[in-house]
Amino acid sequence: MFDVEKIIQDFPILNQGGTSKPLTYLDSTASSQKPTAVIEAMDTYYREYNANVHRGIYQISEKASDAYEKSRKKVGRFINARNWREIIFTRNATESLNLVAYSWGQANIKAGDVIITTEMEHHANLIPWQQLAARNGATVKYIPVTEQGYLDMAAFEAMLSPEVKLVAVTQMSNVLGTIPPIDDIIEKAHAVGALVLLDGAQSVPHMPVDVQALDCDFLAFSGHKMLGPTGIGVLWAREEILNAMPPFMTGGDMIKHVSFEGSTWNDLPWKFEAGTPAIAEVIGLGYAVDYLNTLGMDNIRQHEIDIVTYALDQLNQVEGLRIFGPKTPENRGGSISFTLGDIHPHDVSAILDSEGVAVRAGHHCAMPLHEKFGLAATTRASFYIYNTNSDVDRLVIGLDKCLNLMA
Amino acid sequence: MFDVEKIIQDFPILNQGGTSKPLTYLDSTASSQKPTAVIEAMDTYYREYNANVHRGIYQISEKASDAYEKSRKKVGRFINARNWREIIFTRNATESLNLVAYSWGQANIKAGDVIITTEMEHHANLIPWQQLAARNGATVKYIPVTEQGYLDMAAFEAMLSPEVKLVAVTQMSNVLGTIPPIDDIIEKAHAVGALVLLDGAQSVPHMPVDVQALDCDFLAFSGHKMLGPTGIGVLWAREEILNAMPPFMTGGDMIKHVSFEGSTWNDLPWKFEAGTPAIAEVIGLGYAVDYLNTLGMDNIRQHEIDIVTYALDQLNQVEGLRIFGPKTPENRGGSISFTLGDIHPHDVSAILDSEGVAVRAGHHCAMPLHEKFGLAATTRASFYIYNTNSDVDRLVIGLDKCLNLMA
Amino acid sequence: MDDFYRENILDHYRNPRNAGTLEDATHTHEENNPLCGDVIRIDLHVNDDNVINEVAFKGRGCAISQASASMLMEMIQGKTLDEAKAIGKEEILEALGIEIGPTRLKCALLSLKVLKAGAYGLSESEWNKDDDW
Amino acid sequence: MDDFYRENILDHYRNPRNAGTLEDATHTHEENNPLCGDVIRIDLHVNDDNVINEVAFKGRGCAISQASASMLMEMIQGKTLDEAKAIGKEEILEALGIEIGPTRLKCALLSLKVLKAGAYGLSESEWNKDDDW
Ligand SMILES: Cc1ncc(COP(=O)(O)O)c(C=O)c1O
Ligand SMILES: Cc1ncc(COP(=O)(O)O)c(C=O)c1O
Repeated sequence: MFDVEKIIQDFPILNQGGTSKPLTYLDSTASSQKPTAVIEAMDTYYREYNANVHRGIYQISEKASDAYEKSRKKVGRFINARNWREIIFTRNATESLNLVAYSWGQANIKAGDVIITTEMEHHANLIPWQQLAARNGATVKYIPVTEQGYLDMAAFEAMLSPEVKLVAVTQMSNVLGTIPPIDDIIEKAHAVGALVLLDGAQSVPHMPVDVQALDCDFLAFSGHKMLGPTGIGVLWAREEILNAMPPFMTGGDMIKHVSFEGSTWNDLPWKFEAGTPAIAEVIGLGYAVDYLNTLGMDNIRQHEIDIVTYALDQLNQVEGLRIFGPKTPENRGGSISFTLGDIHPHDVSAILDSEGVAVRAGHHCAMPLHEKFGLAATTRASFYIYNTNSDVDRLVIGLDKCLNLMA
Repeated sequence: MFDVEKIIQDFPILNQGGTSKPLTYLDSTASSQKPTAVIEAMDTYYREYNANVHRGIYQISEKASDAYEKSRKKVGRFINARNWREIIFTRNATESLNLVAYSWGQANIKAGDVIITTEMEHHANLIPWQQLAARNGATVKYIPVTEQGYLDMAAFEAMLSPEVKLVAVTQMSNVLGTIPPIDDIIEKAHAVGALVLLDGAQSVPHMPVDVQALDCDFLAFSGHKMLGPTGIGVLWAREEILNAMPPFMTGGDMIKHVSFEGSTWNDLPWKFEAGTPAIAEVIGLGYAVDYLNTLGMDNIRQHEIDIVTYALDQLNQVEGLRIFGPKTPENRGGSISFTLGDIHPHDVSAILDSEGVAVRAGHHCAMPLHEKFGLAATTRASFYIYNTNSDVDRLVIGLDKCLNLMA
Repeated sequence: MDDFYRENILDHYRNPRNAGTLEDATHTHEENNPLCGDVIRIDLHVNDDNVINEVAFKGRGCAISQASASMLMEMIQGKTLDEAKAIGKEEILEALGIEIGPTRLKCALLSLKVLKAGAYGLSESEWNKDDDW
Repeated sequence: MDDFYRENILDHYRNPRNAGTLEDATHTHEENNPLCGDVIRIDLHVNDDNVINEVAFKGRGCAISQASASMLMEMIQGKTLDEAKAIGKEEILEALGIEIGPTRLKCALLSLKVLKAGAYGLSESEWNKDDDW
């Protein structure tokens, strides 16, 4: 059922490759590769039924509208939304988070309010709240991260008060891999009347996510990290919350009535989708969801636990290598960030690249977390459905070359 | 040089088609079709060098970054920007306009200020200013449209005063086709110290646009209307203006430094591009610009004047057909909106569709303009590089069928 | 074309049944389709036995929206409110007898929306329930 | 790999020339590369004849940024300010002797940026002028 060798066949880049050596792609946390089905779905749209959606009364436009809205339903069912009206298409997780900060935030965050987030957030789930708080006189508090890469839950509990209006937390760290105790966080946040936003940019591609079971209030994620195209992201929120929110961007398609005196807004979800949407990209994302469903999110999660188990074991044997984040595969996703002695991560990454191994080097859009650990940068290897233990082996061989060359 | 039959060969949809009858596509004002070169450029990205941009130190990411930034230069040169830092990638023209309204608008529009726009704007160049004015206590004034579809320039001059901070006007109406006297508008607006924003969603695809010659301050347009993919738009603005503007969305890639206390912003243009951008779409847009350059924008404009001349002539002979907007091809673009007796535009469009002719019916995101003309909807046929006089003939035959069936 | 604009649709469009308004309506509601400007107003008179004994509609719009309103009027007249409430999307589409894409579906169902959301006093999420997925 | 990390780069990286700071600097400036956290500080002493007679740099970062800074120090030492200002991107890349992609280009040119934007007092748009297209 979960046959990695067969999966690899579905990804053109892993077969033909754009590099001089065969590609060991260990940067899916930044962006995943795309299966043929996704690429071809977009191709077919452009070649056969390209047209603007929603307002065209002709065959190809009807077909495009239909495909566009079908994708919305696929995405909605994928995270177990209550209905398709709760799915808003954006450019990326970053826009989803900014949409909440501008629309819900401006309407609901007042002077004296508190927004809680964590020290391990991606900048996308950090700066929008800093900006919102600065605009409205609110305060941002950060749940500390322990040396082992876990959230300090006692500190979180101490922050809770009726002033807390929002808890915005990642469901899986893109640096440490940490999977925080989300159920607990949601329960405690709701107990003081705060809403909970989950940054699902890493969780949704890599593990089963059920918004009804979680009972969260907002979920943001990106298509390009889950086998889908670039240029498409998703915001899910509970229908009542979305209904009460003012629009974010305004323009075509999001209106009921417009006059020189003012305007009224369209129903959900279109109220939040101003202008011509990313039609091909939405259709492509629908096919990505189909592909993930065929594999099964439980199986994907298990595959990643297996490969992370092997990787942690192998990496621990590399001289001078220090891994950040949880050491137990059950508590973490497939992103493994590390340092290799004093060798700068840029050099590690460049040397690995010359061996055909693609990893990421830098602060991974989590500068405050890196500063907390006293680092400017780490090297990050991350795994997905098409990676195997032999990719780990190639990584380790490359790291040995780094040591030989630079030490 | 400009050989329509050869151009048609480059557009898969016009050859294989997704409709039961061969497609006469007369809805390019809503969204253009895409040439093979654009579709294949995105395909190649996904199949050969798909990776996140800007931060990856490995071959495919370097290649993707390079292609992404090369596209920016292509787009910048296409509109004769001063440099590539003036080109900001957004989702669509709508987001470009909202970016200006949120970022520049919040910083510069105060109580008592005036924003001038026109009665013929697309909702995307109307509602953002209404919302901005409502937030900040400013006023929006609308340059009236005459019965013939021209702007009332005397009324515009009467509106000018030192309180006017922005004049936001379309460079080509998507309903009436009107090309307003932009040079005159810019000169008079600048004379009272106002900035000028051009909605180039229709002009940039259809005629030469040179921002330095125009001396405008902002220009917004969409990729999908100019042979490019969905999910990509452009904001151009003068570098000094962009430098002075606060960021719009915040998150990854748009920062210099982030700490728990606050953040500093990246240089232009990245300050305005938060999160993973629409990489494939930006690359596709670059190829669309290449294609347009090969044809030559002057030639494209001339082709459209020719076809509009023929179309106006033929349509005038259809019983009960009333055309809105200028009757002289030199003063208008390729969008022709009309009513056909009392027949509802939806019915016109549906009957034309059954003949393989794709037109648009509705208010074309210009409700106030339609209400001014006492209409709920019009039918719109629009022309682009791949249309010929025989497409006009098929339209006219279809309209005759409408009359037979519905009258 | 001949398929799409079938004779029965054109007939209802040209000669709408129960066109107009009621002076003694017990239920009145109007909705428009923001995407195309179609408007439909429906007046009902429901008697003490909960029977819809008088109906009227007034509207402006395309053949599909007007014909389907006219057909819907014929369907509900003489029915009890409860019987009428059971009429859904499927019955309307069957009466029209043509395949309808997502955009025109809104035209075809506008009169039903007026009836459900307005005259029956159901909230959008209630009458849309079957449409959650 | 052996291509990318050529012996001369590794040599400058392991044994940087003119590492440190100057007590009597006439020009001091520091810049960082926000994308990777590389930092370079350059101190110059320019004498009355406008000759750069002392140079020093201090930094933290990858082999490319540190080696190119070390190479740049060698290039400008003993030159007049005007001569030094003529040194551009091409000279640095030639000294490194490898092909560099757009991301690492920022590392390779960080020291030049410090010099131009800081020590020479040029504004970003001035020293970037050749980079407009
Ligand atoms: C004149 C004009 N402005 C703005 C827009 C909005 O473009 P988009 O929907 O691509 O954001 C359009 C296209 O519909 C248009 O024709
Ligand atoms: C945890 C997390 N949140 C948010 C983002 C932002 O995603 P995007 O760049 O697609 O908006 C990312 C990806 O970089 C991420 O890993």
